[in-house]
Amino acid sequence: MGLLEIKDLKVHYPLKSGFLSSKRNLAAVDGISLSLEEGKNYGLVGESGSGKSTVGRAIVGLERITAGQIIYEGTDVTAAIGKRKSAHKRNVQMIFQDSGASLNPKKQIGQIISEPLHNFEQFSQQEEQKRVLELLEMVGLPEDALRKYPHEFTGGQRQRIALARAVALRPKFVIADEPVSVLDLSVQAQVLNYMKRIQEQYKLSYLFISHDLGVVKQMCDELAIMYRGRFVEYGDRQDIYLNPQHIYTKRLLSAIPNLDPGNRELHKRLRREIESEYKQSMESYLAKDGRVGDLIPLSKTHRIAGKPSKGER
Amino acid sequence: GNKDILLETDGDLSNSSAVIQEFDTVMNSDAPAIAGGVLKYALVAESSFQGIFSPVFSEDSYDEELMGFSHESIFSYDEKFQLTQDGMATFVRNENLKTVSITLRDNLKWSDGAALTVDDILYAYEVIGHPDYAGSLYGATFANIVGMTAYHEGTADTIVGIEVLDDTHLTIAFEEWNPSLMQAGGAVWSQPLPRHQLESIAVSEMMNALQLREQPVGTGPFRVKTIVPGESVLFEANEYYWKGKPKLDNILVEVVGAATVVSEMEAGNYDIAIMPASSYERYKDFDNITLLGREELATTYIGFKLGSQDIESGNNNLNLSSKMANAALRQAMAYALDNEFVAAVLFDGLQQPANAMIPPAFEGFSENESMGFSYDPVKAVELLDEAGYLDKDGDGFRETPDGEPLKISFAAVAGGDATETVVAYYIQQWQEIGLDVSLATGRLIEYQKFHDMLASDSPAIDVYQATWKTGMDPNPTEMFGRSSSLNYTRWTNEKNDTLLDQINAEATLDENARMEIYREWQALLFEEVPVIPTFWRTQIFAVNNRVKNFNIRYGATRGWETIELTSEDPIR
Amino acid sequence: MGLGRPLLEINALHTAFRMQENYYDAVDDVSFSLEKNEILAIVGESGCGKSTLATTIVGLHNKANTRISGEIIYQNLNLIDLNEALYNRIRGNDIGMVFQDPLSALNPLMTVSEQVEEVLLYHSRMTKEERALRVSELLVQVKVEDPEGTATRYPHELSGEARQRVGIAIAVACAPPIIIADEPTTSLDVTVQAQILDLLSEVRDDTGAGIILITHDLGVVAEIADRVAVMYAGQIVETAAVVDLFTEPKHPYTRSLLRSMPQASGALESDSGELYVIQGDVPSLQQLPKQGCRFAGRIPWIPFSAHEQSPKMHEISKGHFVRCTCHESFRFEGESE
Amino acid sequence: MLNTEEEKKAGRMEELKTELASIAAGENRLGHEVNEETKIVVDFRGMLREFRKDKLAVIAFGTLVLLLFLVFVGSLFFNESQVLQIDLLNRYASPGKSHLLGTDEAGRDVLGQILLGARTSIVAGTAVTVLTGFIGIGLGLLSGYYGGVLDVLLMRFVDSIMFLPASVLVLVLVAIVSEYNFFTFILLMSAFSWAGKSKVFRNRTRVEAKHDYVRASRTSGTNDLLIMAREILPNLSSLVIINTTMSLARNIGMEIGLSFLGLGLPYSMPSIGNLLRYAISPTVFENYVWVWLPASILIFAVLLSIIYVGQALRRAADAKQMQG
Amino acid sequence: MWNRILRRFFLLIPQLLAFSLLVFALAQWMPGDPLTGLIIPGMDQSSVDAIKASAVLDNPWYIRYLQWITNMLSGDFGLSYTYRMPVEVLIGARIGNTLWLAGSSLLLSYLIAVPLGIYAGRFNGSMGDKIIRFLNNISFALPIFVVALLLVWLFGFQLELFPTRGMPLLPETQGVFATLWNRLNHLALPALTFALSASAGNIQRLRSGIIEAKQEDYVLTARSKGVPESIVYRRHIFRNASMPVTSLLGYDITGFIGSSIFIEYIFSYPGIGRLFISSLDSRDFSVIVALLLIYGLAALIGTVVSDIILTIADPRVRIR
Ligand SMILES: Nc1ncnc2c1ncn2[C@@H]1O[C@H](COP(=O)(O)OP(=O)(O)OP(=O)(O)O)[C@@H](O)[C@H]1O
Ligand SMILES: Nc1ncnc2c1ncn2[C@@H]1O[C@H](COP(=O)(O)OP(=O)(O)OP(=O)(O)O)[C@@H](O)[C@H]1O
Ligand SMILES: [Mg+2]
Ligand SMILES: [Mg+2]
Ligand code: NI
Repeated sequence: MGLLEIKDLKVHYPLKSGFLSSKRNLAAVDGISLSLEEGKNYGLVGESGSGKSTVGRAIVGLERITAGQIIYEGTDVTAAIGKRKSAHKRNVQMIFQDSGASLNPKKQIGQIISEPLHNFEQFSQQEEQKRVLELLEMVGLPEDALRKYPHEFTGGQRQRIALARAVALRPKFVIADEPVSVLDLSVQAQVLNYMKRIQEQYKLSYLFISHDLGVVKQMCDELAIMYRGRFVEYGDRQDIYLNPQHIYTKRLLSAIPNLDPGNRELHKRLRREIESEYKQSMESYLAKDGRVGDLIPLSKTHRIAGKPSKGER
Repeated sequence: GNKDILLETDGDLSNSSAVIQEFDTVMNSDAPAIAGGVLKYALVAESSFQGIFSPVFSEDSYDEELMGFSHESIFSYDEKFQLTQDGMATFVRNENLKTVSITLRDNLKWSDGAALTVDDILYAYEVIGHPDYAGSLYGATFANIVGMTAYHEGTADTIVGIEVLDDTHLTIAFEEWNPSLMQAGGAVWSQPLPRHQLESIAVSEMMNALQLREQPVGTGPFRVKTIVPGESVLFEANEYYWKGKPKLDNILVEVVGAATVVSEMEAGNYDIAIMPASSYERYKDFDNITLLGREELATTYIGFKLGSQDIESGNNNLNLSSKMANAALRQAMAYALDNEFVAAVLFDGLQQPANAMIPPAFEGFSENESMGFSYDPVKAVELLDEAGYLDKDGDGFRETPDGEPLKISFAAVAGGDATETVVAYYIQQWQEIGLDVSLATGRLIEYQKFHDMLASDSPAIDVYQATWKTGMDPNPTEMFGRSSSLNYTRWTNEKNDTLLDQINAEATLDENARMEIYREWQALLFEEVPVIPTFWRTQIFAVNNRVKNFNIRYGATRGWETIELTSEDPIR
Repeated sequence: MGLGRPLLEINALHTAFRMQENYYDAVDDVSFSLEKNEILAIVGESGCGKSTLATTIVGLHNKANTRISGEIIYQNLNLIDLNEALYNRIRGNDIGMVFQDPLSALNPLMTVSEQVEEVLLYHSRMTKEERALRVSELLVQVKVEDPEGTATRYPHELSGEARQRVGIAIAVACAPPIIIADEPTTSLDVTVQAQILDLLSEVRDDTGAGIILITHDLGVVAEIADRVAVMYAGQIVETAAVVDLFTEPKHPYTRSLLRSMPQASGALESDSGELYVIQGDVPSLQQLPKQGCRFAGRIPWIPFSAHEQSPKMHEISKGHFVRCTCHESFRFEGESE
Repeated sequence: MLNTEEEKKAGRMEELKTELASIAAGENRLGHEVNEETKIVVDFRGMLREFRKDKLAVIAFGTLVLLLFLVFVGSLFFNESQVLQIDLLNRYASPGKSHLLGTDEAGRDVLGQILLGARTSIVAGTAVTVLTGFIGIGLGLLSGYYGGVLDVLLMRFVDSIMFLPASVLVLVLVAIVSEYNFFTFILLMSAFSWAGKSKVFRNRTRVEAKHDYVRASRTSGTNDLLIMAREILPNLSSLVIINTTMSLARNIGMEIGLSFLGLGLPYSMPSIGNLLRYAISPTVFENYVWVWLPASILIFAVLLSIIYVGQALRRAADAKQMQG
Repeated sequence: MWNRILRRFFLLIPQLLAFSLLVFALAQWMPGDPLTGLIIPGMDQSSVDAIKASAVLDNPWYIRYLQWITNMLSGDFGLSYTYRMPVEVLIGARIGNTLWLAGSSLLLSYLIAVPLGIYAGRFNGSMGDKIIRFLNNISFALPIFVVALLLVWLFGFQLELFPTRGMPLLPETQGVFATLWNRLNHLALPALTFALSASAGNIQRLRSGIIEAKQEDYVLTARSKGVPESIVYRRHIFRNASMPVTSLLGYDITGFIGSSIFIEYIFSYPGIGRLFISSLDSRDFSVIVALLLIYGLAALIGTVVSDIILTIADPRVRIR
């Protein structure tokens, strides 16, 4: 039993339909289940538009859930998820992709970080101030940042501020939606380091959403590969990186550039092979309606969708 | 020529000894005329004209101005507005039989080419007398025709008093013989109605009929060619005109606001316009135009709403408890107005303060120095104080003798010459004697609306300013008769009834006797003050110097058909 | 073209933008050359002047508020001195350009075929039919799905991948000897990125064009480039053949970059500890030090004397150039000699 | 008279922009979310700083303040009945000692009419701006923030108002309203122009609400109204300022326009529109310049400086554009 | 595309319905009753009764609405109270003039706005741009009637170039050319008035559209293709920048309605705007109602036209 249990979550968006044509839905998330335990990090990988962010947003209650359940510490919070203040809300926080957009440009850093404290805690002025400074220090920002506005910081610093806000309430769970994808390499490393440190300090878990497999590998214990709103493969790091089973996963991994220019040709050939296999056999991994099948366990940690790969063990 | 004598002050009030100035009534030129041409006539008005081209139905003075081009009376008349024998028709009066026999000239034609016969004259009577007739002409004068009442009430199909002898001869028999029968525009109806055009239309529909608006058929020198209702009319020469085809090809009439007409005349955009007196200073010296002037057959007055019309009987009922019922109040309001000052300052003396209702063009009818109100605020205040109109609550305005607040609503037609200023000034002067007068509806009222409000005795109006156009017959019965719907004041009075009867009686055929009765009647008005006569006006015509043969003399026998132009474009 | 002369040679190029009455060099003393049939990668972090360099070569800067000096030699011509009309003959015909965001780089009101055709319109004498033929050829060449359908579509109807392929089709329409691709894959998924990179190298193989590939992703460099130039704060700090750079990076900046990169491929460390972080921030254009080594501030533990006064490029082995002398004494903190 | 039209156009433009943006975003398979749309951040204080640098803007602002001071203080020296006092001996008196700016057709003091009239126009224009601002911005925020059925319904309603020929309807309403006074007048003038505004703000709010800082606030447990007021509205502040200044200019103009047509406030009140109507007469236009020219100049100067201030604010906002 | 256009037309139906209901409601609210105009003061009681009996006033509102709307649809707008004639005749005599005015005004306003807007956008920051913007601000700040008065004074009375009022009826004898000349001559000042004050908005929109479009990536793409600068402007920048202006074209029609009232009033131009004002003055409600319907229809058509133009011009909207 995990800390946070997601059961058959579906999020459908209504599509604007043409004149006289029937109403259609876009299944951004189409039935996924996840069980998240305390202290572990999870990764959510997939191509653009596969529904990763939607999953994250649904969990923190930012999307209307079409079907499915979200169970927090054994209680079903699906209905209450839109509510403003609940234990779930308090303990599940989120970091967004673009720090430029996720920090209100019209507010000072102090105000931004203290916002959740304001809403959930009955702190006095001093207590709040103290906590904010503590948080700032934790993400390595000087005290005078308090009175500054977001645009006075660089991207990396802003993302750290966002991190500070997310952990202000000492949540058990932080959903990080591509927290470093717009950052430069060197800055990205810095933010990732802070995230790790904070995790150790607060004993929290991340759900790390990314399309950068390198970053996910760096950060996560278990990861899910998403395709068209469904999971195609689920496993721990070992399973996914060293023993990928689903052709989609394999293709994804093979597409990652290799930092070894000497073996470039080899890598390329390998990739070509997988690509052609993908073209041939991807169909067969899917149900008739093009939907990804349900996850089938391969091992204790490893699960794959639909047809098991040919080398079934 | 015939010169009218008018007063003009030189603007200096202390020296109110009037400078006498004469206006020409005829304009002529020796320059050779061009063939045909288009004359541009500015119809000076703030609102649009209504556009009913039929003397039988029209109620709008602008329409009358327009019908001057397209409709001609079958009779001509002289300077004293007495009918003469050189029009389309001649007439013979038989005092004994109380009949008038009318003879049309031969071969007269309507403007559409159809023959004009006495039947069309009969038709006019039939329509006016018809029970469904929606115009405002039917009244005592028409009822005076033998058999008319029966016809009007629907008990007879024909008017027995009118007898058609043949196409050109007709005789009308009257119940009473009265002086109006000799008066132009008087009791003998002089405008035929084209039966061939209107016969198919029910009388009740006729007033709204498009025929009268878009393709009116008339007897005048010009006929309507195109029309934008309310805005402009293009006339063309009527080749069937009895005196022969007019010299001009077209006359274009457009509505021009009083504010712009001066500049338009200066710029030579129009040939003829009746100018606003209030800006005389501006245009009197333009050298591309000639100014002609004549006394208008109208009196501006202030009327008091004193009662209402009973819809059933059509009789006017005096309401003795109405707001304005107290004659002292009315007199005070009259004495509060300084019309002499207004005339001098605002109208350059082109309007003269009126001391009676009959305009001075009718010589001898209102020459009585003792009559008329002159500015006397002290007297006004005295009158009010005596009558018990006192300011008891100290708000600066007087209350009624019963202590009720007295709020008087004053209404006036929008668009006259400097009306806004005059009205505002009147209100100010009344306020100075402590009367709380304000503008009914908050602003000046558009012509049609104004007349409807008066006709329906709208409670929004207590006092109003209007103009009485006498026409060529000064007979006031229509304005003041007990049963006249046009008696907007709804004032009735026994003595008035008697006097009006006398005016309409045979006995007054003698001119001196008539004048005497008129004077007596006007003296009654002065006492009772149902109305305060305010101004007699002078009509100033500005005429571009390219116009030849223009003539505004009353009783002139030559009209629009003789006018010519001396150049293609107006002189700037 | 003289024998041995490179396809494109850039010498001491400066591009300065005017900001509040002052000019600031966004590209500062950049020199490199591009050979035929070569993919030269230019890497660097955001804001280091990569795009400015690219647009300078193509001559897209507004003369009113930029100042350009130096040489861009192509076919014995210094492009900087060309007037607009002449430059227009070069652009599209001799230099093709691929942009980063394929959506905004395509005119939303024109169909794909119109936009591809436009290049041909100004650089060839083809008839209308020939051009139409060439457009469909090109679309096949860049491997868009359903080339005929795509031709009549508008950009917003295409997937990101197809858009970028169209962008490449525009760039290669006249088979230019030089192609400049400014981060052509940054906005795409990795799987798509791999294919676009494949397409680019195919284009190179087919036409023998020299490609300048601008990117901030060292992975991409390793995948495709022949030679690399690393840029930092408007300057090139290191150039080398791609293998040399990855095996023997010299400049402290290059080394730091490589070190701070989380790797997806390769072994799984049991507990992937902390990543390397370069201290401090990239200075903004207006804050750039006028003198001295621009990277000095970010490796403060290296003595000031290790840097050059005005850093020059030094050839340390054949074809391997490094700016400044600090690389000689550079060690990571805590790293033993 | 064109104020509703301009508001409409602004509303439609915004709507179009969002539509196009959503088309781009809907099909956009870029790695990033909808909040890719470049976010223009305007720091209000920075804007002020920028504004202060703009010489023209400072002059315009100074002029505006001066004119307002003149109008409001100047009008204290006059009262209505005194200004409307008719003096036939002084008709069209040229400017002089007793009447600083001369008199009109009825000898009424022009200066007093201008000051009182301008005061009325400015007060009415401001009242309308404030009223439509509250309604338009409020509804826009609600609609854009909540979206869904509320949004659909509200926007349908707004659409159906925007389709109306507002200027004509206002004239008709002015003519038939029985109780015609300052308040009904303001209500009527406001009746339609809030719609375009709410459209502008609805679309901007929608863009703004898609930004992650709003989501962040929601995950931080801040309530919706607070998010609208404290998070979104400040981010629209420059738009509010610019939109409001432009509306203000148009509303003042509209009040004058109505009284010019003789459909403005009741007759007994001095009004600029009435003075300007005299100028229809070429005679007055040319010979009695003082009747209409000072009034025109005053109102022109007021409107022009409002417009300049508005534009300078917009420029300042643009200059301070920063990628968040 | 057709889908969208069709849908737009379907949308028109409820809009028209709603608008007609609104006008009907206003018509009910207006003082007087549907008989105004039919009953003439001084008419005797029996005929009044007869008329009243013929028009059933006691029906529920929807029946009356149906009756009313069928009348309106069949072109029977009732009788004018001022003129005592069918409203459609009154309007018919004037609407041509207003259409001429609308056509020439809108045309002129685009003739002014497009080149100036393009110039100011292309050379933004130049002296010419500054001048254009300055003039633009002036035209924003000057109420339309002041513009009209100034034009009348300058062109009408100082330079005496154009007539300042009306639209005279000309005898046919003068020929087609003279008739047309007469028309254009009298249209000049009114149309210029509208154009001067309406083009300001379009100039500004076009200018900022161009400045915005100039910075778009696809312009860089076009330049990198070697497309000559003038063509870059024509094909890429201008087309994109004109999108807002084109798509708001219909709103210019609505804008024209408002302005035309002032213009026709000042220039005594015999169109429906002047009729509208004089009807408001005289509270001639049957005319007002008819004109409201016409104006509403024009405004609706304006928005439909806008949407259709946009649909045709912009593939992003066309193809969803
Ligand atoms: N508010 C919305 N309305 C309609 N569709 C939406 C909405 N948000 C997302 N979508 C669609 O849902 C699908 C999944 O979107 P989501 O943002 O979850 O993908 P993602 O995996 O996070 O992609 P990315 O890597 O680009 O962030 C996409 O096709 C997207 O277009
Ligand atoms: N038109 C311009 N005016 C002023 N400064 C500019 C302009 N274009 C770019 N800059 C500045 O020049 C520097 C280099 O920008 P450039 O776009 O070339 O960087 P880049 O390496 O391409 O970055 P990225 O990876 O973000 O695309 C940046 O600091 C940028 O702010
Ligand atoms: Mg996402
Ligand atoms: Mg770049
Ligand atoms: Ni160095």
